[in-house]
Amino acid sequence: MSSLRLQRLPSAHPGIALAARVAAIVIALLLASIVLEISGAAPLELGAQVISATFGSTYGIEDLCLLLIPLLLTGLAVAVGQQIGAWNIGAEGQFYAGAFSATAIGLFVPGPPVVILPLMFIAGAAGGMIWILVPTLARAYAGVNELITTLLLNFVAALLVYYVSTGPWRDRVGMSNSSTPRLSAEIPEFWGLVHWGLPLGVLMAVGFALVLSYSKWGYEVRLSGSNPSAAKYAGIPVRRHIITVMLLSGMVAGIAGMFEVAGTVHRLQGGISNNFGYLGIMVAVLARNSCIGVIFSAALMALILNAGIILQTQGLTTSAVLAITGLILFLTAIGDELAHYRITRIKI
Amino acid sequence: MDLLTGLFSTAFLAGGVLALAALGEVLAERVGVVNLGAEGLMAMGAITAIATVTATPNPMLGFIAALAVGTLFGVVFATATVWLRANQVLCGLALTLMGTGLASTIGRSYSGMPARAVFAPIEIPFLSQLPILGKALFSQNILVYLIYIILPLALHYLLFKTRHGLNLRAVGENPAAADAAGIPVNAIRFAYVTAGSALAAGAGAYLTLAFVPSWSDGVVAGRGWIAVALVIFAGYRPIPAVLSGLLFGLITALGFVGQARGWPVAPAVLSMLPYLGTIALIIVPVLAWQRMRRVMAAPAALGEPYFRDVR
Amino acid sequence: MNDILQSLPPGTPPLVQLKGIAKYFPGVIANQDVDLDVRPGEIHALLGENGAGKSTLMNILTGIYQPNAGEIIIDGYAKEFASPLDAIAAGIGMVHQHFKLVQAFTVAENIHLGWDKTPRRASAQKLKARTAELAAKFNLQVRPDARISELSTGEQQRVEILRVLAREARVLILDEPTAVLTPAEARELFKALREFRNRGNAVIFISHKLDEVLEISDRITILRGGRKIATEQAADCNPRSLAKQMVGRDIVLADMRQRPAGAAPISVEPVLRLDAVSALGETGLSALHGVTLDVFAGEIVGIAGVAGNGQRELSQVLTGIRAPSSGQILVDGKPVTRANAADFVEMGIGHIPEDRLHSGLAPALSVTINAVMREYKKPPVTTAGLYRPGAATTLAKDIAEIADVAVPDFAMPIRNLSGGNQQRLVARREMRIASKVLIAAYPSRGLDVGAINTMLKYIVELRDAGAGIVLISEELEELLNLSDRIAVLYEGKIMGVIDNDKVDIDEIGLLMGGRQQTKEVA
Amino acid sequence: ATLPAVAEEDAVIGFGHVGPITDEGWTWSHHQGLLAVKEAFPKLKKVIEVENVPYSADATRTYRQFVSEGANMIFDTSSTGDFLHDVVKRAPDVAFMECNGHQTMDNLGWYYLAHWYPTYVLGVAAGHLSKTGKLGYVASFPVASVYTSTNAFLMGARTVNPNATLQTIVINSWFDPQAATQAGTALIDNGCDFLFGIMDEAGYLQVAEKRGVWAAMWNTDIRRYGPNSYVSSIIIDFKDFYVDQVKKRLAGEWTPTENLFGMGKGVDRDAWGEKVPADVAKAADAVRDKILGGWSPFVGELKDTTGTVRLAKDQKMTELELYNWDWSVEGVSGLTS
Ligand SMILES: Nc1ncnc2c1ncn2[C@@H]1O[C@H](COP(=O)(O)OP(=O)(O)OP(=O)(O)O)[C@@H](O)[C@H]1O
Ligand SMILES: Nc1ncnc2c1ncn2[C@@H]1O[C@H](COP(=O)(O)OP(=O)(O)OP(=O)(O)O)[C@@H](O)[C@H]1O
Ligand SMILES: [Mg+2]
Ligand SMILES: [Mg+2]
Repeated sequence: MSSLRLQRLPSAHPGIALAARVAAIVIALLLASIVLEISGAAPLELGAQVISATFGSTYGIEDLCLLLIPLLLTGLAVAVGQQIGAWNIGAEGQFYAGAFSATAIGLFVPGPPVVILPLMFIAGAAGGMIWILVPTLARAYAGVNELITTLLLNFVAALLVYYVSTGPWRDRVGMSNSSTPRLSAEIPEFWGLVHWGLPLGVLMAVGFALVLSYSKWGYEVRLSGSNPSAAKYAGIPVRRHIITVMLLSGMVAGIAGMFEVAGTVHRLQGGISNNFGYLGIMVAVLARNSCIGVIFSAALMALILNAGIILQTQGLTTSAVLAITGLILFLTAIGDELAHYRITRIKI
Repeated sequence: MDLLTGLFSTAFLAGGVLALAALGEVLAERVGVVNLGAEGLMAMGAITAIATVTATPNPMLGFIAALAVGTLFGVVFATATVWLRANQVLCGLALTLMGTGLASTIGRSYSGMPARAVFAPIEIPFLSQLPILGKALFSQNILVYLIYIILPLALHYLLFKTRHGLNLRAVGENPAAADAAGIPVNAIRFAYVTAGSALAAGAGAYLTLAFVPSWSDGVVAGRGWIAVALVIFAGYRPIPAVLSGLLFGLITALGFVGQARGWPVAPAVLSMLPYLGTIALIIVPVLAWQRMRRVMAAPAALGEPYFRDVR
Repeated sequence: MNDILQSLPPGTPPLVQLKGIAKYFPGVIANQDVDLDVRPGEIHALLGENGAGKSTLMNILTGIYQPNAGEIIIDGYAKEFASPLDAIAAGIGMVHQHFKLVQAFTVAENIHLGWDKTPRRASAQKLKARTAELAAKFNLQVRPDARISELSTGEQQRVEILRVLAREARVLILDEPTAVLTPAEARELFKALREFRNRGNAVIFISHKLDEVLEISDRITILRGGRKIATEQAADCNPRSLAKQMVGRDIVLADMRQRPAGAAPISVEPVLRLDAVSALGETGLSALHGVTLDVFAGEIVGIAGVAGNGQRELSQVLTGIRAPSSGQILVDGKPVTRANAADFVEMGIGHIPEDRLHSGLAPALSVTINAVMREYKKPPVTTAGLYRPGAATTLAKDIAEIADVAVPDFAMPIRNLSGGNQQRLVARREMRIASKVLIAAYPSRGLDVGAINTMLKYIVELRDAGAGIVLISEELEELLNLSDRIAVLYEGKIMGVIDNDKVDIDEIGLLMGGRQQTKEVA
Repeated sequence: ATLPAVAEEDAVIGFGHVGPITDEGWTWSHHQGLLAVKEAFPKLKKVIEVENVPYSADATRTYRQFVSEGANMIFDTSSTGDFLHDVVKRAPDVAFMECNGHQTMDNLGWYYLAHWYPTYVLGVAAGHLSKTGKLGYVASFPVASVYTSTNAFLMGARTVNPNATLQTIVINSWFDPQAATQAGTALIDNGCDFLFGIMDEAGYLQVAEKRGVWAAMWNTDIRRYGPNSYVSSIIIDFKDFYVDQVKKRLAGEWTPTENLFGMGKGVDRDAWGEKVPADVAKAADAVRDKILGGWSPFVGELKDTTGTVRLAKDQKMTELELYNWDWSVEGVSGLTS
């Protein structure tokens, strides 16, 4: 006699993991389709529309790439923090801070773009680091949970950016709606509207992945993140690594903000983060904190978000699109876990 | 109304949203599950309450209906995270999207109507005559009493003074140990995550039945996230959770009072006050007293799914 | 056979019967075709090498694991244990090898966890009083309102035992309970176990201490490689025969004190010296008071004492993990200032920590990462600033091989290895770098006879090669067998240092209990 | 430049909104305009409507999608600035109209409403109704429309009660009913007995009703939230404008224009609240009639909050100056600190 049993493997087979993810998305879309069908929309047509609008036009692919840049970087920021076990929920705030500091340079430092852009980059990176500094020190020296401090600072950053862009830095010439004047230094574009932030972002993700797997420092960070007591036992300066890694995490999010303001939006304004910081959490979780994986999960997220926008122009409400996005992610989470199981045949 | 009374009375009213949602989150996190879906649950609760009182103008019914819908969503979330052990962070964020999206989809037919029934204030004799707090706390609606007095005391008792509370805290601290001691880990997680979700939805109902008595798209406006943050601030304890909701409400109200009184501080800075204040209040005590680190510590197994077969 | 067993009416079914149990983990057969019967009124020992599948089998019996095949029969009725709750309801209680305690809770709270006798209204006061009562009843010393995280491993185990005894199970499973008990405590425990058995209950006893097993048990079942080898009457066995059945070949126990020719002599100057060192413990209270201790090259200094008397802090101070609050550490006569654990490693000081899972390993990380923890900075693992995962795995394979640990996959989390195998890996890893001094805290804890023998042999070899060894242990026999000198630690103070050839067991016992040394021993 | 005519059955018209069409306010009003367009041109191939277009690069994505869908004319009902202009530049054969915009291009015009006139009328009513002379204002951000609105309101009130003051609370959000409610409460606690604001929801009206003070609103008639407190609203109406614009586009006559609707032509006060005394309504309406007759109240001398004269005596503010007002008149507090 034999029977079947489920067995959980410590890590999912990549093929099965991919299949589970695809299945989750298909099921979610199927569920959504049923609801749409009932409410009188034509889901198949909508689907075809999304695909043709995304991949059938330069616009679609441009949009995808432009969405990918910030998602990739905020996802990377969260994933980097996770290497040492820190939850950087504050990528949103660091994104703002990076955009803010880069804008300060762009608005007030005169000079040619070749000088200004690197300065803006440094300022953006520094802005992100400054924004995570207090949570970092509080975590490293007092063990204060970084989740709450980074989260709360998001709101502060958003208010700060709203304040300067409707107040002291507002555009007095163009009189545009609550934003700063247009920045003259722009990250050059290499294809349509897609700017050099994309290859740079990918490069950063690859760089982090390499450093983490192929350096002493990466080894120490992994050990510190997994078991701080063991790291202390091994003589690893846990506190120093916590500080470095969290600052790097903030830096990456800050750079995301700089890219957005200097490459895509060109003005500082309230709401510039567009929730990229929070979406970055999902990107990192979907990538299971792998720096390379972030590239792919950010692409998936960009696809979902872009599809959402297309669906809205097809008459689906924002709220319905939001709910469907949630459903997809929810089932993806379940699929990711179920992919760890294997059915084994057992003799009794 | 004098300044302090006004300040406290809005603080109690506004903080109630956070306090109730935070209590729900305390329950979930105490058994080891992070529920980042609070924002979505609150939206669902808010719309359910409005839909219910539109059909039957009875606020209590609206509140109960919201609890029921919260329970339903809680069951879905808990099934995924507890039984299927899917990633809690991802499921929570997804729940927020689903809840918010669904609520505003349903809400389209309820926009632009004032709530047909709301919780009216109940004056408590004698107590409501006390200076400052009397008017602020003891002439409020029944939910305020529930949120600030009954629930925190009851939950505190449950968590820290009973056998059941001991067991459920053990589930959040070390599920393997709890399991070996014969505590049904996943059943307890499931129950409390669901109950916590119900309370979060209840917070939404409070919002539309007692605080801003009408539905509008986006009415929750990020308070779910604050509630999650406050739980950490409160060291995962019910009474501090409620107090921190109140404190947050108070600092927010202070910001508005500051503007109303024309304090020479930029409004943006006053709006930042609650967030900056909370951060300061988290860091300073821990720096001052090492002991606070242990007191504030998160349940050790927070966020980790429990597998029996994996050691 | 004991009286109870004989007095049972014929046909009484075994209390517990396991039939054809199999349990597979990814890549590992932990149990296969295991049959076991445990009768009322017997103490049944379960023996086997590290990784033989003892804990797994017991975890199946307690409902923690689901078997892949086989039956559990209790009192003659087939049962399915879907969860520990079912097993507890069937009267089965277990003290786990990896303690199942809530670190953040107090002893009293842990004792009352998940227990239906716990009063519904359980105030801290009430639980504390009840715990004190239980401790007195079973004669196990515990501090009811101490937090588990503040306790030594030995103290934690006492809590586990007390918890199970209190629960009045009919079948008591003890997975290596005496590994961390003092001899006196072990004696108390045995007394309690015999009484327990005499009331018609059964005990399943897992231990690697063969003498103990022979002393306490009625029957013995031996596992090897997940399969049952034999069940024997204890009266028919002796340590040698048991060891042979476990390992499958004869084990020759070496005499460790003998110094071979050519062994490094004991140095004149100490290589490591603590000079009036005091240190604070985890709770911020003082844990070591003015400890002065010399470690010479080529000698083994034993540290005797009941766990929880400052051993953890002593080993941490000796290895640079914990900074002394006052006093000095001297290595080769030079004071060490502002050093951390990495510097101690540089200086050739290795450390086998007492709680390997908590502080010696990162359980969730791979075997490779854990194995190279001491050498990841050096070639071949890191060359030209580049960490080479391939070289790391090669090194990990080397260490696993000399440690005699079979690892199915070096990328799997190390927590999937059996407790004994983890200990072996840690020990070998540390010995590789301990060219000057090795601090070994309870190194043989949890190891099987064969492994202990090998481990101690390696320690002796290290000594002969000229390293100084600090051996912290509660096993007086082990200390006497190995040490050149024995220091007794009590409440953070060294009560006395005794040369091994002048040892008086009773005196050590008195010192361990806090009595001052009466005469100065040279 | 004009764009070539399009047949009605081939035409695609797009609307992008900042909020949900159910907001009973700003977006709802634009949606009414869309419905009017559909009614006037029943044969249109398609009318695209997207809600909640964020003020971010997502706006660019949305409007680009409109273009991909073949839109001939696009209304951005809440200025998204550059995000829209990026698309405008790359779609030269599509007509764009930006509400609250400031810039015109070959294929981009803008429109907005001169809300300061009815606001001034409401201010007059407030001057009569307020006993304390303390007026409260719930604001989103200190942007031009808020400066204009607060200034016009207080100027109206001061014609009745020269000592009237206006206290503003900025809630730093375009939409947060909870904060608006708290802000309203704080204003009343501080002695204000007439609330006004620029929010899209009824938060502070409900507070006013509860606390028994007056309130005036924006965008639509929402007196049902506070029948006793309701004074009036700034009512906006885009129906005629949208129909006219679409008609021009279809006929090939559309040109990028700048449009500021005056009193009675798209913006007005709502019918007076039930509890507003007849004489107050009459007094305020007298001022309204004057404005309808071409009179402007926005004439110097005007001082700012520091007492500096910003507009010389008898000098008249132009419509564009009013549109872009960025300082507070004496008596308004809370916007510039
Ligand atoms: N068990 C733990 N769990 C989580 N974080 C920890 C843990 N242990 C240490 N940390 C983190 O590491 C930080 C540093 O810890 P600790 O002060 O013990 O390190 P250290 O390297 O010994 O510091 P110092 O160099 O000052 O002695 C802590 O503040 C905390 O954030
Ligand atoms: N959860 C698990 N996942 C994977 N492998 C496991 C797991 N638990 C046990 N194993 C493997 O099963 C085998 C038996 O382990 P078990 O812990 O039962 O041994 P043991 O006889 O108790 O050894 P020891 O004397 O060292 O405690 C080992 O090879 C171990 O690595
Ligand atoms: Mg660009
Ligand atoms: Mg074992």
